[in-house]
Amino acid sequence: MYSEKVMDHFSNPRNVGEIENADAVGQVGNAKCGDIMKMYLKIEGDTIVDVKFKTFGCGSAIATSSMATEMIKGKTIKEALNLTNRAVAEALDGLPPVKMHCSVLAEQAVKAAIYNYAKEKGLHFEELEGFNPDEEHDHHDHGHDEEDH
Amino acid sequence: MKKRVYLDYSATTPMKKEVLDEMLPFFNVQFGNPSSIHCFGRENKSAVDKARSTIAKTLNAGVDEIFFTGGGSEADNWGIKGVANALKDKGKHVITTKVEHHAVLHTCQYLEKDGFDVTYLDVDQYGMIKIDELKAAIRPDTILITIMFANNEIGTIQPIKEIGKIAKDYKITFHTDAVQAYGNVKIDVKDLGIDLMSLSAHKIYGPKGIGLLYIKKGTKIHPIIHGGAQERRRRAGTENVPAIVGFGKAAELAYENIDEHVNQLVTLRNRLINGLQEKIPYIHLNGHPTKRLPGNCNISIEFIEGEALLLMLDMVGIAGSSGSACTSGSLDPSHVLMAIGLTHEVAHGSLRLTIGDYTTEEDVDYVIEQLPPIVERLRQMSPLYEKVKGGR
Amino acid sequence: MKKRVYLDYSATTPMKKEVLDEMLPFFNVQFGNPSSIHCFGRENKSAVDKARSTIAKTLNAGVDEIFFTGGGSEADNWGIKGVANALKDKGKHVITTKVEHHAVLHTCQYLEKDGFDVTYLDVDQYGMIKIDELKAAIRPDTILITIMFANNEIGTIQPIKEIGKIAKDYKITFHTDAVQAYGNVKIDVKDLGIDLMSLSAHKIYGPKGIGLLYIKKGTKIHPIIHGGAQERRRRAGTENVPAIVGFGKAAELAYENIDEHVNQLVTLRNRLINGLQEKIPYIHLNGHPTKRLPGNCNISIEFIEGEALLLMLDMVGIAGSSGSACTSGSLDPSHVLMAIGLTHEVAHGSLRLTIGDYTTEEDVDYVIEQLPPIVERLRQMSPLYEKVKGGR
Ligand SMILES: Cc1ncc(COP(=O)(O)O)c(C=O)c1O
Ligand SMILES: Cc1ncc(COP(=O)(O)O)c(C=O)c1O
Ligand code: FES
Ligand code: FES
Repeated sequence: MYSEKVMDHFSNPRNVGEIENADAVGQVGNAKCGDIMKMYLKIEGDTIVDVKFKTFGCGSAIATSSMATEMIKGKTIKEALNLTNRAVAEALDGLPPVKMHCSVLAEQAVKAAIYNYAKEKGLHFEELEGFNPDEEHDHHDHGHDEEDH
Repeated sequence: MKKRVYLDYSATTPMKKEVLDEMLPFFNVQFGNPSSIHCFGRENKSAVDKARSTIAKTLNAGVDEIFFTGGGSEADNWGIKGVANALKDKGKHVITTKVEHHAVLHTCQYLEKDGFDVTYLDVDQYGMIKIDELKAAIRPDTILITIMFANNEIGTIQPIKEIGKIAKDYKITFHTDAVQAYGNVKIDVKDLGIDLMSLSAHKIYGPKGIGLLYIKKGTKIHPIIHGGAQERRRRAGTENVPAIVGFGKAAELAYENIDEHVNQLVTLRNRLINGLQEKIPYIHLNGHPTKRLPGNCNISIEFIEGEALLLMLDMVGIAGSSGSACTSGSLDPSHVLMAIGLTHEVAHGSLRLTIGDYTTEEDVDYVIEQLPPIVERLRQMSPLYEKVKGGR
Repeated sequence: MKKRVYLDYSATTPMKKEVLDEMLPFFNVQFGNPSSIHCFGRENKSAVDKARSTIAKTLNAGVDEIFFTGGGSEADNWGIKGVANALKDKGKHVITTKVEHHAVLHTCQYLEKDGFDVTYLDVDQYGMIKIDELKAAIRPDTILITIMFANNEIGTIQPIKEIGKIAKDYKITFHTDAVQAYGNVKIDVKDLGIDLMSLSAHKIYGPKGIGLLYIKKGTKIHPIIHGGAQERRRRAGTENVPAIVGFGKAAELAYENIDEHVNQLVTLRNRLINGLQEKIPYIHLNGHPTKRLPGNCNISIEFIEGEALLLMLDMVGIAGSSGSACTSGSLDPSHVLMAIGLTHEVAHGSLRLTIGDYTTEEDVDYVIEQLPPIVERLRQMSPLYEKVKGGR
């Protein structure tokens, strides 16, 4: 069902845990399946120097959290904001269609953390325009029923 | 080889060797079509008759009340749609429950689209219907009550005899999905007042792709598979002789020492439940404490998610199942766990381990040893767990 | 042992050894439910996928266009009722023929009770539909054309490609029952313009109780077995893994040397037909002389009755079938033989001998030797025969 990479990140997730005195914390929930992801960032200047996550969710949710943390660690805030769920899924050698929505959690959790950070610091990122951390995201593809429903 | 512990007997069972042995000649030696007049056919007809009579005996049913189908789902669809179509001029109201198997639930939903009215009864925290609510739901146009014998997820056994009595009093046809109960509970259709009952062979160490509908003599029902004159004109299609023979053998084996089978399952299951409850905090058993299937252990493990848990169990060779949305492809957590009042999060963390005839004490102990550290690991990853550790 | 010659391959076939060998591990070793997440399930999912893809290739279909069912009859019922229910708001007219298998015919009759209008096309003396009559039957409210690929009694092969083209021109869904054609005719669903097609494994040396419906992508159709999410939510029920695997193997074997298989069958069949025609007066071949299934020999033997003939053949170990009323339990002679214009008496005396992969020249010669004296004996008993002997 899952690629080897997904299974690797699932069974040995990178960056699990919390950061005490994190500069940014974001938590999002998945409207579709009720799962939850929480992201902690340590930020110096405009660089994300450390990142940790906690996830209540399926194998795919755990693996995408893990991969997303790896992909933004050491990157600038702007780079992190440009991380898409598709990029995370691709880095994992793909996800089953029904599981694509899980990767959305990872993208949203990163955005939510930076959103909170920006609000606190009075910063503005154009990438966050229209982003609402409390909105339950629902617009990504998942496996579709056949035509007859 | 890596240790492999199968604890998903409610999903399907391995076929018993005796069952396979009984089936083998019918694949390529005695392979004729039982409807044929020649000896290749005739000898098969008697094999089918024998299986039918073996099964009928286990149910205290007549041989002419057993109709083979392509599985439990077909039997459920047939029982429900067949009665609905036969009686729609009399009324269009059907009563069922919120905890039925999808084969019943989705069939009822399809009937709704077709102009029928369906009442879905609530259940209590143990998954039991309330007899009063059933009575209150009955209307003059109620034509069918379909309530499962035993639940496939949480194992709860419904008060079938009471339901049968009410159905009889009100002259309403009563169908029950006994796919999980068969082989694990003694069933006397006459005593219980059942008009229609669905069974499936692959849950009792028989072949897949074969089930049956018990139809009490005189019950009004239309076919759903039209065609040839098989099954006394009620279910068309060349008889699946090897599978029918296998079903018969499996039924015989299941009932020849059912008390022993039940005792063994209950003992192992209780060992499992107690062992897990001792070692893991924040878990609780779903389903009824005593009125439950002998092999069923369904526990909610708070703060974690079922699919992740199953994947980790799979890595250590343990096969179970879960009511989590994430495993079902449907994204909604189990309707059964929601119906017994669990929250989304708790329903997510449910684990069903079902014990069967090949389960050993060692298997159970292996699970009791392997599960706690896995749970702990997942809880350490869970944002829900933090609060508890801090708060409580 | 007494000689036994099986010439009823159109009724059912013995399973090939390779097919059984392929199935065996799935009964009790790799027995998991393919919908499960654990390894017992996952390894089965890929076995099912492989079979699906093997079969899809033999049809030039996509893997996502193959949906397994509990047999050919279920596939016919699904194809017809599923489309009728999905399109009933568009129209309620269905076109079929007078020579369909009962699984199609009785399903259409059931639709009629449900308010649909069905046209049953006539056929000519060879059992062929007339394309003009098909065109003339089409109405603005026609939603479905269901015409069989090859007839199970007389072997006639319909002009499927022409029908497919007409259906496409008029934007009408086209279903064909290819249960008898599969394995005996090359079928390219794309080239032939087929939207829906029913197949059954037990006619091609595969297991009983498994069939499939090919559903062209985009075709509107409702399920008829509701429930779990199997077969991409279109056909509920735990997948019959061993049978699916067996179906896949049988399909592979059928198509890997189909030309050879067809040649062998045609040669033996012609030997049989010619041999019988030489030795027995007053007989004639039913069905089309050339556009017919390779293994089909259906002859009418005047002045005698089919059941009596079959019983006598059975005594000398020959298994065949007949269109006689007396064998069917229905007391009406074969609707197919009536449709091609035979009289009641002649239809009664029809004999279907169908040849398959295990038929030998010796078997054929044995029939050519045994049948004439049996026919003569029965004719001597027949009041119809007297007149002929006197008159002609
Ligand atoms: C043309 C045709 N259609 C349908 C069927 C039904 O198939 P099954 O016996 O698998 O239900 C048969 C065989 O019995 C057949 O010959
Ligand atoms: C309670 C119940 N009903 C119906 C079914 C469906 O049976 P089958 O898989 O034979 O179609 C199952 C099992 O899947 C079940 O557990
Ligand atoms: S997070 Fe629930 S399905 Fe992946
Ligand atoms: S004469 Fe007996 S059934 Fe035809």
